[in-house]
Amino acid sequence: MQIKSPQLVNLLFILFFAAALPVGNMLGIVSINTISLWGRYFCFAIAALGIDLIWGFTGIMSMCQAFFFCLGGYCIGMHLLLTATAIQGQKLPDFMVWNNITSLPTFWEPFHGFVPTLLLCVVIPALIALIIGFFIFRSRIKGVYMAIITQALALGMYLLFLRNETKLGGTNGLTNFKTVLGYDLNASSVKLGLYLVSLAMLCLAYAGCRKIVESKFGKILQAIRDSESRVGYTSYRVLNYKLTVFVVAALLGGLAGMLYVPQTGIITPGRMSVTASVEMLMWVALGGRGKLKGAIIGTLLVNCLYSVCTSLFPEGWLFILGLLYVLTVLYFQKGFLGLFETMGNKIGTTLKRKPAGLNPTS
Amino acid sequence: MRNRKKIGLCLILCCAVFFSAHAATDSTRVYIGQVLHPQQEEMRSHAIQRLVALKQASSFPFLEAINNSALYVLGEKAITTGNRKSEEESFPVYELYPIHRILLNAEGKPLLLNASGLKQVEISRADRLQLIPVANWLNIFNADDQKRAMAYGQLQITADTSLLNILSGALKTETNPNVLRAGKEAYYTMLLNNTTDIKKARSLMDLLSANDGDNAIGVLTAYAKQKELPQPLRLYAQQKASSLDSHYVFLQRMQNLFSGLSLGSILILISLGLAIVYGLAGIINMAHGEFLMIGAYATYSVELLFNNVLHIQNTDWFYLAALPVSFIVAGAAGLLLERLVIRRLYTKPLESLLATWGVSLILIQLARTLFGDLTAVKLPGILSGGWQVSPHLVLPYSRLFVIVLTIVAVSVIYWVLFRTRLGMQIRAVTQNRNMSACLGIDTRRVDAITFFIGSGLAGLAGCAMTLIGNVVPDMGQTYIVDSFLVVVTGGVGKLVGTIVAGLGIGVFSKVLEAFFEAVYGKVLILLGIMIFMQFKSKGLFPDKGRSAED
Amino acid sequence: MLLEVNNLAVSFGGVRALDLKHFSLEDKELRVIIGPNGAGKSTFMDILCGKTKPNTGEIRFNGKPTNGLTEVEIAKLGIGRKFQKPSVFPSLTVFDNMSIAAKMKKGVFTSLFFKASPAFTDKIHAMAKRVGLSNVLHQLAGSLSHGQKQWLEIAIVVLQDPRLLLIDEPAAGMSDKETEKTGELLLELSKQHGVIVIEHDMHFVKQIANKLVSVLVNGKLLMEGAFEEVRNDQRVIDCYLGRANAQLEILSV
Amino acid sequence: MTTRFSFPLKKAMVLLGSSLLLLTACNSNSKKGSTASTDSKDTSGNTVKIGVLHSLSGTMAISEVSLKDAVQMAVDEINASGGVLGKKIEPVIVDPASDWDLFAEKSKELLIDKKVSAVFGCWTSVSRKSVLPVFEQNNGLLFYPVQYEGEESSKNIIYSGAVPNQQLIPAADYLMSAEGGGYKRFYLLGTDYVFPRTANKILKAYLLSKGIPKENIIEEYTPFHHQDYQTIVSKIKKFAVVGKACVLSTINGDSNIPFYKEFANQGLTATTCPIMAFSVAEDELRAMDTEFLVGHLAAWNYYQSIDVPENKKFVANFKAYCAKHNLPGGSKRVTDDPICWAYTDVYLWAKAAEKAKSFDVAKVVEALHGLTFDSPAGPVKMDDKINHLEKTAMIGEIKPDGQFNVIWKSKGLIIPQPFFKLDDAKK
Repeated sequence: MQIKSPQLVNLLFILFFAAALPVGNMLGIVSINTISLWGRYFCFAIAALGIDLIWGFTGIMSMCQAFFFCLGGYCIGMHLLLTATAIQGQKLPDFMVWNNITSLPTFWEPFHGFVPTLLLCVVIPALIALIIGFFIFRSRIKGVYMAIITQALALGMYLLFLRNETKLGGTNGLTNFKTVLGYDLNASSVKLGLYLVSLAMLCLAYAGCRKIVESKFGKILQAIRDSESRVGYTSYRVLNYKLTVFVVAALLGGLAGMLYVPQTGIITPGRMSVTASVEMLMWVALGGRGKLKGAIIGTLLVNCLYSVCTSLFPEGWLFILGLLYVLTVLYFQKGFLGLFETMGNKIGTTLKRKPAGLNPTS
Repeated sequence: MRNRKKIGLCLILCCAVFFSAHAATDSTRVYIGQVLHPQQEEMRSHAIQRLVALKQASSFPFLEAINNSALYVLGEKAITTGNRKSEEESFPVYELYPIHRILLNAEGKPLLLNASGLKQVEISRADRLQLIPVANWLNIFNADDQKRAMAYGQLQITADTSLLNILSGALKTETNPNVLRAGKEAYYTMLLNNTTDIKKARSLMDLLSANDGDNAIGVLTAYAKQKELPQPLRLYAQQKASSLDSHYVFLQRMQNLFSGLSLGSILILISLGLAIVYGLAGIINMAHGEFLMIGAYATYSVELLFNNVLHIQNTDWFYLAALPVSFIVAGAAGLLLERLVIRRLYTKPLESLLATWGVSLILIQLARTLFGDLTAVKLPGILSGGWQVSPHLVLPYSRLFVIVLTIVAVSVIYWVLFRTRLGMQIRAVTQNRNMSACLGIDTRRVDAITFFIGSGLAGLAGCAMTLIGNVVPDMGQTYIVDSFLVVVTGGVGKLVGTIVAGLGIGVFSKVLEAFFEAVYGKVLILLGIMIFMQFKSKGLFPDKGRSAED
Repeated sequence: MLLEVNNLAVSFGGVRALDLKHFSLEDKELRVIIGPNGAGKSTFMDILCGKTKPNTGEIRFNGKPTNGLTEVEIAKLGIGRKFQKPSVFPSLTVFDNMSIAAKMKKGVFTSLFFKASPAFTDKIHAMAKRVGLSNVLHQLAGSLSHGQKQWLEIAIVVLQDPRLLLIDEPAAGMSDKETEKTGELLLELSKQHGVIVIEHDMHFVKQIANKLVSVLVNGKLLMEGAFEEVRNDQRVIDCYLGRANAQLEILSV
Repeated sequence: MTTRFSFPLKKAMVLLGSSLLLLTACNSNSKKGSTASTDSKDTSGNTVKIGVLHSLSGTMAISEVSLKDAVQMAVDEINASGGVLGKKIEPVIVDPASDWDLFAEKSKELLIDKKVSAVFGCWTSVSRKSVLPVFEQNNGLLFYPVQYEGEESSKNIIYSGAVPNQQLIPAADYLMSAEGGGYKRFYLLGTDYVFPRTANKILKAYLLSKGIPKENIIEEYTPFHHQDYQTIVSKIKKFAVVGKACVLSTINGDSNIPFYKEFANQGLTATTCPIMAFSVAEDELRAMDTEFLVGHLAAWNYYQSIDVPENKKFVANFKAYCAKHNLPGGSKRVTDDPICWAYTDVYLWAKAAEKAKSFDVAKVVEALHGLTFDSPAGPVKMDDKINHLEKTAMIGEIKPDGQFNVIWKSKGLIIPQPFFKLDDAKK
């Protein structure tokens, strides 16, 4: 019973979202709106997994994950916009016409094809992460310096993307998508499909991350978090390890953005603002840093709360969320996951005469 | 006081003009009577037409009242109102003819009327349009400095000697230097454009450029473009214009440098508290910007208190009172935060980031609920305007004040940290918390005091910010990233670093902004900092020695 | 010569922390460095392992200069370092700590697809036994006692199989019995590796100083010699004077 | 597996699952299958729901909160006089938090889950662009009360704010006219987003077509929330040295205060170089120290100072409403152009619904076309074909009390041209 349980939990999770929700939708209990909402949360969760890898496991506070998320989002957004433009029989996307751009900028060209776009969605964030990461880690920027530098990067990129000169739609970003691979993005079935793809990708990403953190590579990441210098004296090239995990995180971010945009229908620079990245850190912290499940749970819960509270308490939701952040940090230092464990423990104690495990958590 | 001066000035002005042109006064009086009480509408139109054609300076105040749709009658007298604020119950009125002056009551004090006591003379739009030929001249006799300056600026070139005489007459009695400059410019321009004498033209050009008015370059370039102008004059004008131009470029550089200094000092003021708190406690205080906001709102509240509770209106004292209040209020808020939240997080810098982020969300929403969304503090009169180094280089007092405030704040902090016992304790705790505790320093007390000072400084910065920007709930967020950058670039926890980095970033951003657009300036600065960190990964002033690395 | 150092100097903020004219170590030699606090002992080790960059001077390890190399490159050459403050990975188990350290290819991809062979596991178990950590092999390193952490760190350094071990105050915070055991371990290690030990505890120094003891004072090498010779040297005693306890300590051995 | 608390964790996960379910239920709130019924509006019972989609937090709250208040006031007024088609209006207020993605999400929620009959909301172009596909796909109806850049005309959006030819062109004409001062040099300064960009593009083309040489037009943009205008003002100062210069400002929201303060402090005045603002209204001025703003200009279609009975009543009611509901500012609150249109929108919708005798979107839109209404800004008329409003353009001069003195009015209603062509203007 002890060995199987975690898998059971995973199974339960998958079952609920892969079977219960779609069936609920068919029966008419769950609206398609809710479904695609969850689909978007899953995308956030994928990006959060990336943060957990780099922050939770390696201890590097990267405050530009939202930027990588948006890079993926913009890539797919360009593709979707090009196809939508083609369907309407125009040569150029609307915003280019307004901005006096007469021919399609060269960097838009690769995004005509679907497969190249998918590749670029992950390759571009990874490549940029590689370059930035190389320079940052090479000069041994760490701790708060790393956090602030990446934040500055995110801010700079955000400001650049806001400009219309970047030919990516400025503040308005990219919107008005119609189809993906010829399927109507607004059809319920397509939405459901995208939701399921997001769920599948989340599971895949989770499994992948699991593999990573359980491998020796993962141990070394944690070792870097504990004592970077010791890892160096043990003749590991810390730079390579940090760079790899930074690139993997960016890649996950890009992937998440790629799945997010078709479901949301718009990508704007607002998604990559400084606060967006901090919020992503917050999800992971609230869920439980250093635990992959924690990242997922935190993301889903916080976003759910955000959606619900902005509707139910339009004037006071910031109080609720802010208080939640503070209380979690103060009292549930292991995040929601830790909280659930404690709660589970308590329930366990009352149900069984002896709880399954009393050792202090790691 | 100032108002009365203006009235007096105006009086003198009008008298001067009045005596110079007394010949036509009788007909003026008749026409004015016809405007006020016409037998039929045509008569009024005709009267206005005649008044315009006469171009009598003494009639200009009257015509101006027509132009502004502010002509009233009181008994037989034509009167107008000054610039009045709508909330004022009663206000003084001005007599228009024969002398433009404030209307006095029997006791020799200004006669105060309220809106219901006024009987307006309604002039049709068509009649008002008749004023166009002289419209630009009317305001030369306005009581308002600004309006007079504007009138001079908009004078159309004319060769009409009667108007030129009026102009020179008006200039003789002008006392406001800015208006005088604008007036002289107009006068010289007219003379220049109506002279054919080369020598005279040259001397006029010299006068024009020495006068250093707002439009000097424009006038000279336009003059140089005239077709039938002799070549030497054209060259002379071009040369004058270009030398003025290069002078302005230099002035602009000075202005940019000043802007950089001022931005830098703001950044320092904001970052100082952050640097102290980070240095002491290792707390990444994301709510630091919100203390800035609290300070700004404290200033706003003090203003409200003065206006609404103490009923002291139009005073600058509120700002003086707000300086310590904002420091104390923000400091107290910081103390509260330290007690409730941060105290538990001293050893966990990253957790502190999250908790303070939550706190900042709460504070922003709290401010929004309490104060609404957009408020601004009235700029104290003494700080409005600027120090006019030259007509084209004005250093705003508010900015100068911020620079001075920063210098004072930095000096005080230095004094506290390096000259007092408390400062010694703070430095001791900053360097080694445990050892200090062993030596009998009450670290909790030191923490609390440091947090108070750090947050208080942010509050002070907020108070200063009200001079420059507005007061909105999320104003802190605008600066938090910048101030983090300053702290980090300077070397975490290093006061000297913070100061140098703040000034550096301030000046560089402004210089870059002058060459590129604001956004690119900012992006370049961010890029520059990233490149800088390549070489100095621990900021400008990193800790040295064996203990620094871990 | 395993290690040769010439004219090594470094200063922090104007203070000359180390100014070493000459220092050399033979292969499989155990050398103890003693000296008062602030004498530059740890700084010397920091420079040797690449943590601190010297202002001037030359270090030759195994005939190759190490100047300008990074920590990783120096570690690869075969210099292992144990720090004064135990530096282990507290959130990993003792086993993981050791398996990370063990000598093998240490590239990213090797780590990603690494599978522990039985031989590898045996090697770690053997080492654990050697340092007496067998029964805590699957506990988190963070939960170990101070002495156990010291041993774990020694194990980590030894598992790298370096030519030269730099051991900074291994006996600090250990009981007498543990100290003695550590001494034995070091002596055993010196049969296969070059070892430099920094130590304050004179009993311990006496136990392990089988050949030479170097005395560092104010960043300079005061003298070198056998333990007894050093103990009786007036200059050494003088420089320990003023620090009454240390003096008593050094004389009482 | 690293997790050792298999048993308790399982419990916890079940707990989590059930709480998620609960949240989902809260979230969806729907009773019927959504796929089949995206079109339906929930008008059963005695109420009719409308959505209010204005940011109440985040960066745009500064502007949008007032619009929410205006909409609520209009709803209260209509309800007090018997409602629409015998039904009381029930506003569903949500907070899209200045988060553009959330705008789309919330509009979906309003349309699909809450089944509102109409939505009143949005301020920025990007938020409108973000919700536009949602409204088109779900056949919703959005009333958009803010002036915008044009280039858009959706059948599902009612644009009651001005389009460029109702605001920008009249303002440019006025400045170039002898009456306006005959300005010849134009500094186009804006916040960097779509409206200023497009507005300036149109203005620039228009000014060029009127014979203003290229070098006399300068375009510059600052980021959102830009606070430090020192450099830009000194650039303007240099530009204005030549004379006959003015600033056409599309600076948005909270950047205005620092801009005007700096402008005055560096010695520029409405005399030397007036600022014609397209985004500064009474609500922004409310907070400003107006002393140094006096004489600067703005172009709108409504001012609080407009002297018509509808407006007098509207202004008094709004102040009373804010005071009564203890809203920040209370009776010192002011009205402005977007507030006026947000308020008018609710009446337009109610009137159209009465006329169509239905809340059905297509019928309401049809009824809207050609509809006239005595708004606080004076009479307005919905265009016969497109969902834009015909209205009067006005230029206002800032008075010391933060109000505007209307110094110029267009002759009659201006027909909206969302897709502005220069050739049309030349005629």
